[in-house]
Amino acid sequence: MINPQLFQLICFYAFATVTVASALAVITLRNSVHAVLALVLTFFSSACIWLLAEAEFLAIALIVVYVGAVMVLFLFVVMMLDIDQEKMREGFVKFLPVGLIVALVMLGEMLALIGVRAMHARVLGANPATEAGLSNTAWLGHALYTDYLLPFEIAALILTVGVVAAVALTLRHRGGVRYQTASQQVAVKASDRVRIVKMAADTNYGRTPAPAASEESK
Amino acid sequence: MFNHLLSLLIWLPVVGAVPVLLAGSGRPSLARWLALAVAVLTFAVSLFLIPQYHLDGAVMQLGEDHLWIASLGVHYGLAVDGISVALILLTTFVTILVVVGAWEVIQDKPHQYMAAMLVLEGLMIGVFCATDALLFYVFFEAMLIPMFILIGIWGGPRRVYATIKFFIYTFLGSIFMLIGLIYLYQKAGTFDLHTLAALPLSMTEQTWLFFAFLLAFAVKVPMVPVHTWLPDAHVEAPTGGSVVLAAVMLKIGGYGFLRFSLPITPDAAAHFAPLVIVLSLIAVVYIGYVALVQDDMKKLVAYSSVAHMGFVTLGIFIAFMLVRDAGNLDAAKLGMQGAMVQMISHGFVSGAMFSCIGVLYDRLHTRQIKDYGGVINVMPWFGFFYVLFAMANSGLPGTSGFVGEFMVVLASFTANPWIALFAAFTLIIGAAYTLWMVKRVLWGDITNPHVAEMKEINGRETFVLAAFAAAVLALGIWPQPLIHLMDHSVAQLVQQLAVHKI
Amino acid sequence: MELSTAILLTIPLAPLVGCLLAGFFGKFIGRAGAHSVTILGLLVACGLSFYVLYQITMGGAPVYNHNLYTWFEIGKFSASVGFLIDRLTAMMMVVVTFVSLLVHVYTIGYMADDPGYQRFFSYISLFTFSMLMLVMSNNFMQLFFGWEAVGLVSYLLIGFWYKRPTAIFANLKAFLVNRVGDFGFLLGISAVLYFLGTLDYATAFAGADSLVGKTLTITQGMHWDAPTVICVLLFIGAMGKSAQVPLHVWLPDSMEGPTPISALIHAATMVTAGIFMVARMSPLYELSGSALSFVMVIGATGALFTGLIGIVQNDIKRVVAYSTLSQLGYMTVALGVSAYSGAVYHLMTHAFFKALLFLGAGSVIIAMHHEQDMRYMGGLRKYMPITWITMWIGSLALCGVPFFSGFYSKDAIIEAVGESHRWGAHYAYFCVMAGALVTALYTFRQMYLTFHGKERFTVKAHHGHGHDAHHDDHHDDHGHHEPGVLEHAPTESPWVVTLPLVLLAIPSLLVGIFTVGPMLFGGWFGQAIHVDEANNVLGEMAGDFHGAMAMALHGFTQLPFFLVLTGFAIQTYIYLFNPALAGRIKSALKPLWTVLDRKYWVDDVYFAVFARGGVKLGRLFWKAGDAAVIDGAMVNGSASLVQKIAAAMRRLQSGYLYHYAFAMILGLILLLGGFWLVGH
Amino acid sequence: MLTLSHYIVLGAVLFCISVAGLFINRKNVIVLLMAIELMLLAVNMNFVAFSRFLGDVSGQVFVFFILTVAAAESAIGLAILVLLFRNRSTINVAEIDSMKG
Repeated sequence: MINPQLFQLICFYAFATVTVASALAVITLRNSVHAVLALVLTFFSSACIWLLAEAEFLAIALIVVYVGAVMVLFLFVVMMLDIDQEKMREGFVKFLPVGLIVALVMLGEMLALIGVRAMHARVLGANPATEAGLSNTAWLGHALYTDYLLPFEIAALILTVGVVAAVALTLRHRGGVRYQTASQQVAVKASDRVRIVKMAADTNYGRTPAPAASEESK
Repeated sequence: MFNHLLSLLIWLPVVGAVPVLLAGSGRPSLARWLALAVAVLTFAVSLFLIPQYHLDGAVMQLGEDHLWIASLGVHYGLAVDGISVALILLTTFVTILVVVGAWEVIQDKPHQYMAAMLVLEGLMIGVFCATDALLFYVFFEAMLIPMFILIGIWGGPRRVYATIKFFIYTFLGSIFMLIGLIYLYQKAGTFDLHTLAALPLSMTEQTWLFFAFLLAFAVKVPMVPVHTWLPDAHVEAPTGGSVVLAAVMLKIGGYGFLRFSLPITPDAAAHFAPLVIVLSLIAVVYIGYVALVQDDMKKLVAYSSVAHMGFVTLGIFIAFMLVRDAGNLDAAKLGMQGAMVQMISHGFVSGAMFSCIGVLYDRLHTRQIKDYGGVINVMPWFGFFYVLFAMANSGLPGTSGFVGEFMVVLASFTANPWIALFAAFTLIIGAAYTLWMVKRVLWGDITNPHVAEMKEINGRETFVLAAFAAAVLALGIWPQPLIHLMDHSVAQLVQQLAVHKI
Repeated sequence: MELSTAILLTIPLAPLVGCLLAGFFGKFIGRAGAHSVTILGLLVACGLSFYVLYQITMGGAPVYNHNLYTWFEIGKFSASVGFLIDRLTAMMMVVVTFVSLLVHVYTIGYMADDPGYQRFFSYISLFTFSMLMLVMSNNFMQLFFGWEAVGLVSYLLIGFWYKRPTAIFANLKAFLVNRVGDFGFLLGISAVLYFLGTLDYATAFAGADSLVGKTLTITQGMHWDAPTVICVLLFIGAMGKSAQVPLHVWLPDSMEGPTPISALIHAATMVTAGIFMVARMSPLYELSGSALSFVMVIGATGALFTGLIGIVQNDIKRVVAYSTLSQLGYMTVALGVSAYSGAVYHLMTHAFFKALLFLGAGSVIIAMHHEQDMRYMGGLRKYMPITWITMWIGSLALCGVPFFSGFYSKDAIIEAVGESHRWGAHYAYFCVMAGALVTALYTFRQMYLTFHGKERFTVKAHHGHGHDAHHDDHHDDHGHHEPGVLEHAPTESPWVVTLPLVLLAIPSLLVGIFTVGPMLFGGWFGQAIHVDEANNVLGEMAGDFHGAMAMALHGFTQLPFFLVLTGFAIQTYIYLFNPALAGRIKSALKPLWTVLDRKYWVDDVYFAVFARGGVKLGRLFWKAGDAAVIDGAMVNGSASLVQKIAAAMRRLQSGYLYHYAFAMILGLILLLGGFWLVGH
Repeated sequence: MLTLSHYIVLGAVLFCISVAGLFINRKNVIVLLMAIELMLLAVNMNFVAFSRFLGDVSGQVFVFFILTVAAAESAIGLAILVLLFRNRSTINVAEIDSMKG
């Protein structure tokens, strides 16, 4: 029987390796579609790591919301747009060293700050949700609908605004499209259509041209 | 009604501006009559201040106090003393004349012009009433907006430059005041001026605060060397804007010194009084010379305003020297009263001068002195008023222009004869620039054929100028009522000068 | 009997009412209405003034000193409007209202055709009001009010013919030069308030003794004697108003105004305000010998050197103007030797005979159709006998010929100067003595050139249109027509002109004989004038005074009379018997003549230094100070600095997304590095 | 033994990868957007770890909000991208510099 803790560790390293590798793939793959797919993989493996941390709700949400909705959106866009892949790759090699140096420097700094050596000092404790006798989802939901109700509502609003904005941005009015406006059709009056012109009867027919003739022709 | 007299005074014109605005551009004459009605009503209400203000009672009267912004402890606190009463009356009086003066002159969007003028009136009255520093600040800043609009829309060709200069100049100064107020709030936990006046402050604190306030009010007065916005603003402003600017807005600088610098930082003010006095004397002499060579009438009068306001700051700060160095309270009161009378008087005289120039401008559409000459030949009645106001501007006894200068010179001689010497120089230089202008504009034979076609002033213009003339003469012949009105307040201010706060 | 306030109030207000009616309703009441109403006002004022004089001298009325209302009251300082009526005031009131009344009458004739008729009457009534306020004042504030108000009217009247460039130049000049004096005057008043704590005459004079020993610290270690400071400052005011050297330059130019006001303001009354003021302040002046010496030297210089200029003038009014300057010098000298009564007495006699001379000159000018150049006159005596005779009376009075009023005052002054031991008295004595000769020279020259000798003008053949044409343009462009050519022969002026001449000739001739005893030597002024025992030169002279007749007879044996005689002889010879000699003398003494003709270049220097210099200085301040330093460097400079910085900053904004990202990441790295460093 | 540092180091690595991605794919907006998603993931990783470590629910609540906002952000971002492409026929960042000062 494998020690559960060791198993966790093995799982963690495995998923972490996949995550890092797929993340690297995201930024290096030539084809954007492939890059998006790599990102999906990154999210999947991250979700698994979160499961290891017993954040089940978020892990599932990440997959459902992110992978299911957002990444699909990305895929749509990438496939829809006719992108010159080669042109996009310009400067890839040129900036690779810079990018690497910056990334490594930053990583070094971060690791230094985290203090890798003190790694074993901070063990993850017992799951607070379990201690409270709740599932992770209930635990989170409880907080969300009590203390964080207002931010939660605002988040909902932001999403709505996001949807509206996205639609508004991409909506296109085409010229030359014929369509009916029902309200105008209903509101029309007789006087808008027909004009009745009063004119004198032409008594001296044939001698002088009728003065109202020009009026009539209008 | 009398419980909320001050609120009524502030908000009546502001609210009254709404129907004026709604009257719309389509019905300009309705807008004009409405504006006049509001202005006259405000003036009538302000007249109630005279019986309501008890000369022997407490210094600050007719108080109102409501919590405004609870989290900052800001109050909507209003009260007036004798000086405020005088300045409020000046404001309401001048506003009527400005509304009448703009009657047919402003053809472009008259309803907006009148509304801006009324809003400006209310805000200026607010400045004179506020007893809460933040409320004062709000009115002080809000006042800029209608003025900005007045100059920016109805101004002359360089109005954009002038408005921006005017706005940034004033704003720069008042920002420092705001910082000072915030510091005081940190220290005292309130913006109430009465509490701030009693707050003990170290010399270093006082010095910083003093300069913060000095910058704000020196720009407003304006004092040398932060005066250059005034000539530009005046030249570009419409006549009514110039009149209000010179007659009332500049006074807010002097008033600010009394309400802030003097009670809150008395020791620093006393220490730096010589600096302000020197700047005031520079204003009198240097600006006098600058005014002498102006080609533009409005610029000339604007510079003369700077010189005359020098007497206001001189009178206020000479009081420090007299109280602290000589212990001469009566002479200090004389100087301070002189400064106050000079403020009121300058309100009338400069307002009248700008109205006169407006009359000329409406006829010839130029303000260049060289375009005129021999105006008296065609406009004798106008000439009468013009000479009268010019004489008042050069401080002729019997006109209001003399009273303040006389008292300030008397007081400053007591402090130091040299100060009086430079101050009295205004007798010569003031007469030189004013009368030289009169000579070139009014006297002489007509050289410009357009001058020959100028029409004598009509009834409306005569009314405006005659009202100013009556005020100028009344104040010059018998200043005692005004002095009596402010006596109690000035005495109390002078008492405060003597108190050390360190 | 106590004088009633109502009467005293009526005296200045009557002319003021006349002024307002004539000024504001001039069109409505018409010409006749204007002069009627103003003359009526003056009649009331003059009559009441005589009544007041009678009451105060004969009627035993006590000195009136009451305030009417408080002008301001601040702590212990206050200023009021009130009247102080003593003998000095009463005498001045009579002189002012009397001369003013006559000038009003005279004006009816002189200004008959002027379009500004009503305005003119309004102005001179306003002047009378202001002058009365000045002399009746009981405090320094009101004195200053009157002081400046008469200056204002003088300004308006000099520039009465506002189309003339010279007139509007002269009135500005007059006002500004006066303002220089007022500058000192105001400081003097300040000094009074500082040292004595009051602006009220009575209180100030009562406390005057406390001034002794007080000093004013000018700079560290430099202390000036308080009475001297006060007196010199006040006298600077008098120098402006009474046209003393070096502030005399405005008076000759003021002759641009119509002749009646030259007589009233610039000879008889306003210019003597300074003399009156110093006499009024005698309790203060008596405290400072140095100030009196200063007064004396200034006066003496004016008495001689301005008189000299009078000799070379050709304009009839200018001769009289320089004579006025010279006579004002005499009065000032008298003040300087503490002979205040002498000064005021000369003020009075001078008011009569100088007004007479001016009005006479005006009469000549009317006759000559507004030609003022004496070179185009001559032989006028047969055309205008009344003017001629009255002018002679005035001239003899001016020269100080015994029995004429001028003799008593002038001779007393010369003698008083001789008696004085004040510092500079010798110089002053020389000046006034030489001045007597100079007076004779210019006076007789003027008389001969005007009334005697050959006619130097020609009369055009009379055309039908002539009369009306000349009336229309007579003053506006009189310079345009040919000099010395008249439309028709000169005639005597109408009665409104000659009546005042006669009425003035009578006091010029007689006032001295009757009043010299009490006024000069009898202590007539009483408490109004205060003289220290040690300085009382007139008191010393009083011992030798044995009546007016005796004094006049004695005068025939004195040096001044011989000097006048010499002057008379010289001018008679030159202008009656040998007219060509004048030209030869002029060319022989060319440099001297030039000096006098250019008025010692004082005007030119003032104009160059103060007027042009002031404008240059102003332009420098404006361009260099306001425009360049404050606006250019500070205001717009800071704006353009911000603009420059912003222009540099905008280059950072490349617009490329990755540059911004790079900047953010760089910032992040730095931040992390910072944390890391802090952690260690 | 799974420790806090495991997660944090993983977050740091993911973050640095995305930073490198920003650099080397500086022209492709889509990849840039994806790199930003990666960054957010790294941040979320930290939040989850700390929430678990400290036993505080706030961290996970925050992740929830970040997910929400990120979803909205990418929706709008992609909309802009589409618009950009429609108007300019390119998504090359090097050609987009209308914000240049």
